[in-house]
Amino acid sequence: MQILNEFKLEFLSKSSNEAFARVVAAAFVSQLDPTLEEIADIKTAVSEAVTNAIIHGYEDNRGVIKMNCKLFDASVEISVIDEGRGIDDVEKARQPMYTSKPDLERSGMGFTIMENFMDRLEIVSQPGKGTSVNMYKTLKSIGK
Amino acid sequence: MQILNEFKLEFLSKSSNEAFARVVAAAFVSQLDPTLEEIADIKTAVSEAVTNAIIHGYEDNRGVIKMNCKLFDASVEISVIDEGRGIDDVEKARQPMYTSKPDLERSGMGFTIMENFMDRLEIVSQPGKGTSVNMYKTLKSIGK
Amino acid sequence: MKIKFLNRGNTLIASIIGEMDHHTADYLRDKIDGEMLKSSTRNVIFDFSKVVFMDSSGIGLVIGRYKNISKLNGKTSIVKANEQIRKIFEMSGVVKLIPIYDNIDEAINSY
Amino acid sequence: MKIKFLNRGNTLIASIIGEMDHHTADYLRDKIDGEMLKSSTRNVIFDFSKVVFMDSSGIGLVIGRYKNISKLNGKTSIVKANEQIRKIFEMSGVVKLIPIYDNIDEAINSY
Ligand SMILES: Nc1ncnc2c1ncn2[C@@H]1O[C@H](COP(=O)(O)OP(=O)(O)O)[C@@H](O)[C@H]1O
Ligand SMILES: Nc1ncnc2c1ncn2[C@@H]1O[C@H](COP(=O)(O)OP(=O)(O)O)[C@@H](O)[C@H]1O
Repeated sequence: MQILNEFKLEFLSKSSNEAFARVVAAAFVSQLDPTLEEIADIKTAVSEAVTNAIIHGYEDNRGVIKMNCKLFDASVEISVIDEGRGIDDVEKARQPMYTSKPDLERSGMGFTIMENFMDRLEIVSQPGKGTSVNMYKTLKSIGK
Repeated sequence: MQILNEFKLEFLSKSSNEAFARVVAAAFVSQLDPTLEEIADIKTAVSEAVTNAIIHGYEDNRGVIKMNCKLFDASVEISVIDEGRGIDDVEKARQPMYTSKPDLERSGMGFTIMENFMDRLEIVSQPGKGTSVNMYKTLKSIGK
Repeated sequence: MKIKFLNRGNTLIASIIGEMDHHTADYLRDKIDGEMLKSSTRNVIFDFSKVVFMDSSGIGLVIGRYKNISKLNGKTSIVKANEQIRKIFEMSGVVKLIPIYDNIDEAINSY
Repeated sequence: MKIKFLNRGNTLIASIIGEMDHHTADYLRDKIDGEMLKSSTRNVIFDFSKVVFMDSSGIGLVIGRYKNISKLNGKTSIVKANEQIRKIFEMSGVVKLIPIYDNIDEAINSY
């Protein structure tokens, strides 16, 4: 598949950058002329991944989050990468309602939302090294 | 001066990314709660710098453009960097109405606009290596 | 991000304006919990008509308030959530605990 | 980015909708030059009321059309440009060649 366009972004793990990351992803993907629903799905998935990097990855310490995005003919790939604490048990982390931070009123639905709103979710994590979340979505609206 | 927030962005030298770069800069700077006029000035300056990298730096060949942005208490620093052909005579290039591409209906006003809309414009260029444009703006609206 | 409160009988209507995410959740939580303490409210209606974005941080916030309210035998409901936010509440099973209504009157009449 | 044309006498009114930058300039140039060829127009008014962004690529575009029109003794003017766009036209000296009016009638009456 040919890459039509691509960006690589690095930003600080500050909660004010959650909205920033959503806007960046949405502005870029809108080049493919997706539906409003597709844009909303992507914004939500990006928000979940970036929030996780801030809360769980860096546990509110200062770190750098990377977000990479590739546009194809009628699909988009987005990666959110941190070099934070990593995930011990990815299978457990993926389960709906599982959260390691119930005290922070986390719902444990982040990965479930990413999985439902995107077509594919891949999580690669190494405890002590960091986590990389790769999401892929076909835009059904394109070429119709 | 303490850096409050920061991003580093890399994207392809495609003209569709001119609007993208403007949105990214505006979304980030809006964290400081600037006026609409300040946001418009920054969007215009970013658009000029990114367009120059595409047209003059890479001369419509595929290349990578970097845009870095730092937020301070009440000011913002934005750099736009290409590894394109560079500028032989920066003094000449800065002059209002000078353009090396009149055939493309360029007005030669890009640098003049950057200079007027931002508080400081620094151009570092090496022929054959690339150009780095550094812009700085104090947000007068902040803290009032 | 802003929040406005309105009392109707023993029901507090919390109208959230803007984006609900991890960044804004702390502020909203403080405001809502503070208002609950002040007033003699039993029930809470979350008015979502002006919420333009919500992610799972919003689920956590709503469920957290629901738990507190339920302990005091109060009822919680959500009104006027847009399609995208409804999808999130449905996906997460929140709707099994907290009903979503089309408008405030419907929510109040159900109490 | 869109452009709409309207003829009033021997004046073509070109209403640009959206953002004017290097990315959209080629499209706009083709459309305007094509329309100039088709019609028996002498003068052109650029209606900027729906232009939400313009950078120096817009200056090049407007000056380019102005040069063509002037050769045929036609007049060019700009109407309803917002504050930011006015600032750009003033800074670049475009206003010395091409007047900016508040509305279309004013522009037409000046011809
Ligand atoms: N980037 C990350 N770094 C470390 N741990 C993570 C990361 N993302 C997710 N996790 C772990 O996976 C769990 C489930 O994540 P998620 O489904 O998003 O729910 P929540 O964020 O509500 O806890 C988190 O509670 C956390 O333990
Ligand atoms: N990134 C760049 N790489 C190479 N040359 C550049 C770059 N930016 C500007 N220049 C040179 O400086 C000149 C003036 O730039 P500018 O004031 O923006 O006007 P314009 O883009 O309309 O030509 C350009 O015509 C070009 O020769």
